[in-house]
Amino acid sequence: MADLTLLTPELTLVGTGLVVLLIGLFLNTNTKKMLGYLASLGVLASLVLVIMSLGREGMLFYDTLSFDALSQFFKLVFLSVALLVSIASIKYTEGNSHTEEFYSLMIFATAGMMFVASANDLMVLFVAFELASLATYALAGFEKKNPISLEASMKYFMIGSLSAALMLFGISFIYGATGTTSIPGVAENIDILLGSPMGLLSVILMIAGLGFKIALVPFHMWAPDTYQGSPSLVSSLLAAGSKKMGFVAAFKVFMIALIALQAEWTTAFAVLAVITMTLGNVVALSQTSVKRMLAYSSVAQAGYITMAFVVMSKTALAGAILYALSHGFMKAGAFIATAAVVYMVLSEKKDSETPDDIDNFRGLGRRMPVTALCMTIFLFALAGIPLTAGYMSKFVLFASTIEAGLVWLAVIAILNSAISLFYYARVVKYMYFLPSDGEKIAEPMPYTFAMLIAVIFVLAIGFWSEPFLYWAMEAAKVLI
Amino acid sequence: MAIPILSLIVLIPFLFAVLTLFTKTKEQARVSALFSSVLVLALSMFMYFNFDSTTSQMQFQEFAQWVPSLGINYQLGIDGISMPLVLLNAIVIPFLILFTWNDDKKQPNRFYALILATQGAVIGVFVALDFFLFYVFWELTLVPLFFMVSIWGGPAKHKASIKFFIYTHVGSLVMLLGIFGLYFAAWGQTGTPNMGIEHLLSQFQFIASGLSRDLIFVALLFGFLVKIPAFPFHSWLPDAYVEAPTAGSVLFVLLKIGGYGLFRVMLPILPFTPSMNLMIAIMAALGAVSILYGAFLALAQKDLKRMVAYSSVSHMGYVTLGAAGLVSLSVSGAMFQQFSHGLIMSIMFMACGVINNATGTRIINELGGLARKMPKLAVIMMLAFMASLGLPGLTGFIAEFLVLTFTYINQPTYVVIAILAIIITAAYHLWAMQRTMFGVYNEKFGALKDISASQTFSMAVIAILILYFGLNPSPVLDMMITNSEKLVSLMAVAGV
Amino acid sequence: MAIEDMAFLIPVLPALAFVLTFFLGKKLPNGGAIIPIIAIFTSFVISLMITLNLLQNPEQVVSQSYNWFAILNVGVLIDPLAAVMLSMVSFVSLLIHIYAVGYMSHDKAQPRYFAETALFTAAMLGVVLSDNILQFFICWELVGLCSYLLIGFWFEKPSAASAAKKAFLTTRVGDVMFLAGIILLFADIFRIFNGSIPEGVYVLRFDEIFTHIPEIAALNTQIFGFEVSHLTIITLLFFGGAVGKSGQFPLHVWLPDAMEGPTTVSALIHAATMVTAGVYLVARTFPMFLAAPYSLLVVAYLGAFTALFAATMGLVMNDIKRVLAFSTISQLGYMMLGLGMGAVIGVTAVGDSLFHLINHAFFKALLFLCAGSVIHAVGTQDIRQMGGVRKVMPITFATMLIASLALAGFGIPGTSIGVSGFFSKDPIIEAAYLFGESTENWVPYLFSIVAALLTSIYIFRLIFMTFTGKPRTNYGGHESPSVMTVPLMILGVLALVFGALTKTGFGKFLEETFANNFVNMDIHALAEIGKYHLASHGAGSEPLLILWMPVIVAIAGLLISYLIYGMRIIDMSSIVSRKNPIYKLLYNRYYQNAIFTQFLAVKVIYEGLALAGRAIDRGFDWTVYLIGHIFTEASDGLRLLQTGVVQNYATSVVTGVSLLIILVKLILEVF
Amino acid sequence: MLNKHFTIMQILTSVYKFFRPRIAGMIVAILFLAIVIISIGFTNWNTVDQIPQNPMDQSNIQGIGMLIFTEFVIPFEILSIVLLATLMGAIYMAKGDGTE
Amino acid sequence: MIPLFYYLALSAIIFSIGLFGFMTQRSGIRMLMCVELMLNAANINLVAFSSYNGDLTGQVFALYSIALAAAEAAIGFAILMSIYRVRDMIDLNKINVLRW
Repeated sequence: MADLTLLTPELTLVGTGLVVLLIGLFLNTNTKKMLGYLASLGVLASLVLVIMSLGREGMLFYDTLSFDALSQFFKLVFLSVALLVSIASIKYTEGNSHTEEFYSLMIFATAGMMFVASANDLMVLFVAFELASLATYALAGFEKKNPISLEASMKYFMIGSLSAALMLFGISFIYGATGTTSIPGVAENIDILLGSPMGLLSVILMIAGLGFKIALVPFHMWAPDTYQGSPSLVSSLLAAGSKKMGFVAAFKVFMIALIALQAEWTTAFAVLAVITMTLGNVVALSQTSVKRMLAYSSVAQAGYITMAFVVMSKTALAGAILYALSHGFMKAGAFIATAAVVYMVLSEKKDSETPDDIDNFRGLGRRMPVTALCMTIFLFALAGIPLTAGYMSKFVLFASTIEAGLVWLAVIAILNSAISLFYYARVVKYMYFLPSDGEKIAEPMPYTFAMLIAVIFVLAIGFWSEPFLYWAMEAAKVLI
Repeated sequence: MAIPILSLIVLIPFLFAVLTLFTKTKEQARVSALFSSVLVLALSMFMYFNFDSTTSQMQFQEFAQWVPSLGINYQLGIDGISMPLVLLNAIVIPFLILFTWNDDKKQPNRFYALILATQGAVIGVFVALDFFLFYVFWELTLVPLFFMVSIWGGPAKHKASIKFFIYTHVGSLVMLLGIFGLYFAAWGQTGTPNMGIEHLLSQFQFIASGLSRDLIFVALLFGFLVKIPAFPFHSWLPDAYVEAPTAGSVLFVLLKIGGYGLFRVMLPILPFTPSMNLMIAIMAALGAVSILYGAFLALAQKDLKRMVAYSSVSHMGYVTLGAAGLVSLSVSGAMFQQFSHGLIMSIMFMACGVINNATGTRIINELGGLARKMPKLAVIMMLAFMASLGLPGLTGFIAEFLVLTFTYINQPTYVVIAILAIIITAAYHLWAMQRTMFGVYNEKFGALKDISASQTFSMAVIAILILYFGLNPSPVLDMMITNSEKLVSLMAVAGV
Repeated sequence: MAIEDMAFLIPVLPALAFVLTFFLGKKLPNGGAIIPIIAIFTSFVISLMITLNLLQNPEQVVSQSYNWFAILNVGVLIDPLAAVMLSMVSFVSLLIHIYAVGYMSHDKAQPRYFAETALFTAAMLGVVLSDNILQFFICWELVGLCSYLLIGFWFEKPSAASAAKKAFLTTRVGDVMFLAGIILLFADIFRIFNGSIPEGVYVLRFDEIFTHIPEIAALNTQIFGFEVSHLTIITLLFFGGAVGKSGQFPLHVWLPDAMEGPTTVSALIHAATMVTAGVYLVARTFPMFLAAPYSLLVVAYLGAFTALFAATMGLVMNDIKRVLAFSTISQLGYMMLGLGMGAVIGVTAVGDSLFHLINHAFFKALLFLCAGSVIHAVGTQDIRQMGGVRKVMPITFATMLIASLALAGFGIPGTSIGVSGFFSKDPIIEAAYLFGESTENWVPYLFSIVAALLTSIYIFRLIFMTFTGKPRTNYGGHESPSVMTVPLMILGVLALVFGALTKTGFGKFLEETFANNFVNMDIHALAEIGKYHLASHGAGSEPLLILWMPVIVAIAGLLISYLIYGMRIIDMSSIVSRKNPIYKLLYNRYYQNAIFTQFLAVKVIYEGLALAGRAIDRGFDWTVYLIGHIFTEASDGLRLLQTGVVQNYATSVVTGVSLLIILVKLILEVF
Repeated sequence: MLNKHFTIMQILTSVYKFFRPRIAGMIVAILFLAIVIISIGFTNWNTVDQIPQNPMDQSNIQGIGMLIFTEFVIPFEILSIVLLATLMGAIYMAKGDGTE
Repeated sequence: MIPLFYYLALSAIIFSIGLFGFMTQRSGIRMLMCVELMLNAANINLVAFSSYNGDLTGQVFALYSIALAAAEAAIGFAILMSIYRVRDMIDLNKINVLRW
């Protein structure tokens, strides 16, 4: 049995979740604020442990968990997002008597994502996947008196269970054909799938199951509704965190287990990537809800990352992995900024139906200067303006398509990237160029703090990309 | 060189941009901005006087590893192609800040910060020797200008700024594809990644596939042509130039990165492009058509600023045409045209701004007789107009003469087209002059005041530079010639 | 020799004067007129000294060259041709500056006026002493700029602003041709040097160009199926420039309008100096013309035609300055004709033409200054409103009469008696006769002799209508101050005697230019290349009638004028009416305005091309927006897919799975 | 017994009425089914010849138990968290607010 | 002995029925039932394969999957309850405030 210390980040996290839950029982509504700090500290501790474990490798529990550069990198993504969200949530959950539920659900969801990142067995993968899903179903409906939040939760749940069923169905076929659920084991016993139509079927079923999390068109339809309807911070977790879980699962399932069926899934992903980025970007153009716009943008970004499955080179994977990290920070940041705006709107007008409408962003540059500046950086990063994380990862990812000679794919991606600039710039326009009669607002500290952390990382990845790129490359080496 | 002077020149504007952003009053903002720009001017003058214009080598080089795993380095250097353009920026920006000294702009701290940021980014493009860095600065130029147009622009600013932003972004992205192609092709050949511009350009000829070479060339060319802009990719320009505030228009004018790309990137790889002759013909044709087309369009405009914007299209045609001339002096002429155009158009846009502020209109027909009330402006504007229409003794003529004469040697047909445009060019300038400055004074404007001392000073200095470099172009032309001879000698190596 | 080293000062001094006057003029009396006057006076002295030196030592041509940039140079070349011009330009300019002190004394913008005229003088002197064609062109353009500024001096008058623009634009057409010629010339020499021009060789220097004439002449291009020598193309393009600047048909349209400027400007720029720059250009590059087939013939025909054409319009003008303007065009036509006659008399033509140029400068400047004096006093330019001015302005009348006689060319052939115009115009007409004799082509001669008749008629019409008879309107005239009349008298003397004094020396002196000075070339060999057959004998040996013919027509013209306008014996009212188509044609100046301005400029260029261009540009713009529109429309459409009903989402998922399977299967099967 | 209205026609009609608004779902589901069936049918499943019929060990409980606590202990542990999270989530969602 | 195909076909059919129901039913409860159908179809597969492969992994998986299905149902019902509390109905096709 190898080094159990590798598991400490997960254990710390789950422990934090339990502690938060327990302590919460003994606190009244006013003192529950400390749970937020506690949870943040726990996530931070876990994050530090993961960073310390970078570079270590190992297999645990009969090879059902593997710890390698890929898993650690993605854990980093999940924990960073969780950290941002938990910090920002300190404000969001203020005065709520269910703070402990919120935090422990969030932490368990994050733990689920981390287990997915380490999964080396389809069973682990599926169960952990479900953990992340089930915890977030409740989170999405956290505002249980808000019909919109409930609707978001319901849609998320319905499509989520359908996808789970599809994935389980797919896993059952893979298991049937290979006789094992171990991911490397599947790769070794792939013969039957390779020679039969079942191969394609199971590939597509797995794509459908994972594509739900990734929000690939046409499995994306829940995403805009849920991202729009859920509390912004939960959207942040979904878009920035659980989407990446879909990617890491997909990396494992396709690039390790089903690598022999490369022809099938490359083709499928090529089609999906093109449709996804195009539809996401095009539909985002006409959105007036910023969260919904970010949701579609997130769909589009998923399309970009999916290109890595088409290109299938080390650079492409490194680019995709780096993109996952960057997107985590950018999207989380953007949603947190939106959350700040929503908070502002709701504190002015209690019963606002569309607090995230783009009209509420008018004059934000004056009303909430820090939020607006951070939002601008996130949006430009999402658009791929240089010296941001978004540019750096787009640079590597798009470059890899050219490297592989897939000029058509690069052209489509580039054109999409150009379109996307339109809707990002539109928000910037609202924030800075359109007047508003609102007053200047004291910006809520936790939101601002979380955004600033995200900004620092967005810029750091853009400026000082080497270490991030190095780890992304290391992670990519695990797959190829 | 112990002092990293190029880094300073690039970073000082950015640093001061941040600093300026946090100033509270207009006074602080403008002083901070002026200080920064004067510092940059001093540094670039220092660099200029230590510059060896007899060599085409990169000078003041700086090197630091940045992202080694992708071969991306922080690599700066300057040579005869970039020096004049850096100088142009360094010279005009302080006077631009002086020009806006007494303007009542809202949010002056942001305004000056954006000016400085643009300066830093543009200079960065000129001195970057790494494609990654080059592209970073290239894109960074967009952002401050986008804000500039959107916040302080004219009535249609939102449409114009978004259009400009996205249009040129598309061009840049296509260029980026070309860079990727070049990068990976070179990576494949040498086995190590390297984003160095010179390295990649020298590897271009070894790319085995002719189609790849053509595609890379076309992608890069497209990016640059959009930015120059050459016909038919010019339609972002009039709106952006017109809607921008005066300072923004001037910054646009100083944005000579498209033409710079032609010399830095396109010409060295041109001889190794399989369909070289076609490419040359395309460049020459687009250049010549831009000249003629821009001139006709300028003639048709009713808005003074729009006319100047189209005249800019026309003038930038000389850059493309001269680059396609492939004679060292035609290429130098094209480079000189960039320099000259920057100076001339700065004054032109400043004059447009002054007129607009004073009278509240830019419609040419509504103006008239301004020379009586604004004699100083009239004199400076006359000089700028004359320089713009290519009057000898001013910079515009030197550039146009070199381009036309030496391009004729290789591309006679296109030069004939361009020559026809000269008359039209004269026509719209003179006609506009007649209708704005001359004729009966439109009394509804009341008692106009002439331009202020700071405006006069800044415009006059640039005007004097136009005259000086028109009479004595050697200080900047010599280094251009040195470099263009090297560029052209590449053609000879390739057996062209 | 020291004086040669000061040659560069000739244009530099007035240029400095320009700067000083421009900035300091306001603080000095008379708009700082004294600065340019001193500067030009110094220039004149230097020019004169150099000229005198050249007269004694014809081989001491001033030739200095300095590198400007790249392979271009700036330099000074003063050979006899340039020396004569320099002296004349600086002298006339000096006089007119002095005159202007009086003439402009009421104008508030005096400093600007003197600054601009100083700049003009500098530029004009620069044209003259250029040693290379590019510098020539540069100064040539600056001259045009000054002309533009000065025509538009009273810029608040819309007509002046418009005339200035028209002048600049029209000459610009010629300038572009000139520039094209330079470019072609350069390209050819570049080709001759095989693309590598040796260090220190300035290919645009006149001597360098002339050295390569045979090689350039050997280059041919097919144009419309004809083999045309490059030299012909180049020289014709140069001539195009000259046509623009010197107001030859069809680019003469700007010159009459240019009279919107102050009269002193008309005298200086549009009579004496700038308009002759075209003639000077052809004279300067005469060896090239001589070696270029057909070029000289074109020059000759166009010159002769212009001489006649302009004279016809001069007949009917009522504006005193316009009459003189058409007269100038007509006389410039003579000069061109004179140069064109090089086809038969070789390099002598340069002497003839330049002689007329100098004389014309004197008497035409005088005419304008007198006219200015009259306008200054009378306050109108319309000769129909004048009459009887002689009585109030005797000095002006006397000098103007002298100038008119000089213009008409009175004198006695075979003797030294005659006004200056006589000695210079007659040789040209005689050369035209010689041309007719040797080529059986009498058109130039015919035109020139008819033009001479018309010249006499219109100038005396002017004299009679202005100075004789009774005042037709109420004007309170007075003689001009002495600062104005003294220059008139100086010019009057020169107009009277200059021709007689220099008629033999002048031609010889100028022939030195090409004979043995800065470039040694064989005129006959050049003419051989140009396929011109030079006459074996010079002019002067024609039949007596031919010798007398110009004088006879001049006298005839005087008589006709006198009968009509002096005695009013013949009633003109039936002719001078709008119903007479010929009169109407002439009065409307052959409808040039309609053709050039209304039709060509407004309809074709502006409305036709420019506005059409704008429509096309809208098309480009529209395309850009269309692309954006397609996306937003698509966005509006595609977002409707998102119905909000969760069952539909499920359907989409399952459909997606099924279709994806089928699609991937198909793709894998097909590829 | 046999209602005369209850004919084959009527059965078909009611079936039609049931499916008409669901025709799209029907088609998609059948398409999916067809694909799955075809895929299953065209696959040569690598199966043991006979299901192990060991009379001594009819029960596989022990094997399953062994697996759960050896190889698949991690999913089991994660499942515990899942159940905890679900419990918490479900209770939170389902619980009415005490104040109401 | 029953061929494997029969099990698989049964599971496919059940799964498709689940899909069909899921796509066409309006009531949230019924949709949850359809999800159960699908999950159990997959369980049939797992167990069948497990038996035919002579390997217990599938059965373990099926056990876990049953547990997960229960958890899912719990969460699902909790969400539906909340919806019912807020909107007084669980016709999910009428809940489409979030769209476009």
